[in-house]
Amino acid sequence: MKRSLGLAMLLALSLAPSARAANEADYKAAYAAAEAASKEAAGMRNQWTVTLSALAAAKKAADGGDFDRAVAAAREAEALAKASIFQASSEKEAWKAMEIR
Amino acid sequence: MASSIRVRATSSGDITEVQALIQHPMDTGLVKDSKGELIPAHFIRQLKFECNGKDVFVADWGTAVSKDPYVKFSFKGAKKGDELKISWTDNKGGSDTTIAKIA
Amino acid sequence: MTTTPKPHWRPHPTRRLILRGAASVALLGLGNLPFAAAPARAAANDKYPEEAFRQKSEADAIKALYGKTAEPSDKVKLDAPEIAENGGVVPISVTTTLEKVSSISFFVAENPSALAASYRIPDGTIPAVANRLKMARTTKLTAIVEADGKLYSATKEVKVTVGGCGG
Amino acid sequence: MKVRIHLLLGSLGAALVAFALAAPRVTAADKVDPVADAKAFQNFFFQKFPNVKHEDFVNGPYSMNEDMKRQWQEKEEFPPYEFALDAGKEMLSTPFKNGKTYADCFPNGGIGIRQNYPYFDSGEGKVVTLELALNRCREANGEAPYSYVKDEMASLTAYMAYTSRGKPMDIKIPDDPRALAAYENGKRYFYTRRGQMNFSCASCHVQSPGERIRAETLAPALGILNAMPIYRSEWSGMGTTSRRFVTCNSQTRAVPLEPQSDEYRDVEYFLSYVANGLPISGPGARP
Repeated sequence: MKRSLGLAMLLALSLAPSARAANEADYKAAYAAAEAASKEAAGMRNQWTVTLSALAAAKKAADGGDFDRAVAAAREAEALAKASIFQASSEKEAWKAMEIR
Repeated sequence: MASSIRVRATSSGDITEVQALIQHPMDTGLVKDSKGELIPAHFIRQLKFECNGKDVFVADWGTAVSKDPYVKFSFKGAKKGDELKISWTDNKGGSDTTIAKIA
Repeated sequence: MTTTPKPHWRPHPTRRLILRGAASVALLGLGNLPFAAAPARAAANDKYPEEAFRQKSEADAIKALYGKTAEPSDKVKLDAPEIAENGGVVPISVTTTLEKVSSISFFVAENPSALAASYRIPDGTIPAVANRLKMARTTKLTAIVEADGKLYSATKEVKVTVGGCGG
Repeated sequence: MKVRIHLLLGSLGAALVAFALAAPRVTAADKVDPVADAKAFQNFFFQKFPNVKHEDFVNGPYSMNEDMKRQWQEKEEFPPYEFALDAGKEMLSTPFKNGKTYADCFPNGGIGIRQNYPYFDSGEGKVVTLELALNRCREANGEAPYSYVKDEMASLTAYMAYTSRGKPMDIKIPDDPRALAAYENGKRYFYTRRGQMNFSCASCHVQSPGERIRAETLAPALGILNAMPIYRSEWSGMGTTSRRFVTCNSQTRAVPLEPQSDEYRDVEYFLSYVANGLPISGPGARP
């Protein structure tokens, strides 16, 4: 139970809305961070489908010029990617608890 | 090409039990394919079973019949060795027919 | 004559032989079709109930198909699963002890068009049918039997939902 | 619908906690012992479902739910995989362009051998599954490989499974550290949580077999691959083991790996090994 609490907190923390309207530079930064985290998750062979859809949503929003939504989506993608990284590393040992012996 | 109709007719006493499985997509016309376009309706409208020159069973089907449709029924008045003729037509003018001996 | 269900994992030699026999005979039969086109006469009176299949609601479909209303009867035994294994393939069968049956039809109330299938039962054919139908969502399923000019019905609810945990 | 899913996740979460506490003490030195694993694995299911006959576990959800078993046996009289069986039989004997056939790549012409797959190939040092061996045979004879998740591969494996029906699963782990490692890697994959749903294969198929996940009844993990390939009404078509692994991943919102990647080959190796002795019942028909 402790582990999934960690995941939930991580997700909530990163979704805090930013105050002023976002511009393209903010989007580019947020997207780059999200993409890096997503690549790391893929490297651990534990990517989540929702991370990819959030990244796609961010790009789509940015193409449409709506940088507020684009930054929010990119931040969500980053949080999801980080959660999947957290999951992969904690599961390295945690799986043994469920093993039938 | 093997027939699209698989049939098994077994008779015991005066009753012949018939089971048929037909290879057909039975598309409703309401489903989208992976590219998002509607797959046009393509379904069997009528399936007929004849034995000794007489219709023994006629099915009128809509789009709610499952893919690769299956049907089972029984009828009297036939015996081992008689021939059962099965034929279907679909809404695109497609059709198939086959004849099976009652086992 | 109900077949006792054989334990699944043992191979079914008899079923394979019968099937293979039927299949090979089927191919054989194709060759010597006595007449090319089905006789027009036979096709004439097999009018496909176009209008009935187009109706959306069950009541309209019954009216279009039979032109009268049905009354529930316990002589019509409708067998359908309580929860459908899958909405695309729902095994349904009906049997009846009524006499002089001329037609059996299935109506799926919640489907885009209610009439699913209609069977003509010439005399000499046992009034019973088993088939597999599609159901869009949890729905009332009605089987109607036309016996001696009157309509008798049986209704059952079938729960239908998707499977899996998310995706 | 949304509420029900959360309810479901909640109940599964609670079940996980209960299980984690009840799990016997973790033994100190984790020496890999497949024989003991298989015994423990089978006993877990035999004790959890005492009135399910041992060989019935290979019938997946139908061993868990009477109403669905009745629906299934009705369908088995004229199963929807009939066409795949006939197509597979024809394909198995149809020669390649170079005149050879599958019989030249497989012992006994590919008939009645499914129970020995997957096997550990000491030359390659990796697990080789039936689907992989079929495609390698095609490529060795100048033919294009089949997709792992489409009908041709499913038809071929369906017919080969049918010729082995009833034979007990017979997977071997040679005395080779790489084989033990592959087995262990498969076991780890089976118990590792993934996807946003945070489920492992075990979350559904060990802790909740027989329970419902919306319309479907979950199959027990014991013998879960014995019925492969399966005709699924949900796909209204045949599905290979690869297709099942890929779709299970996306169900938990994990991005699937490439079919026949090492993890999938190893988890198939693990799941088949622990089902040794249970009969092959493929091809199967499932919801």
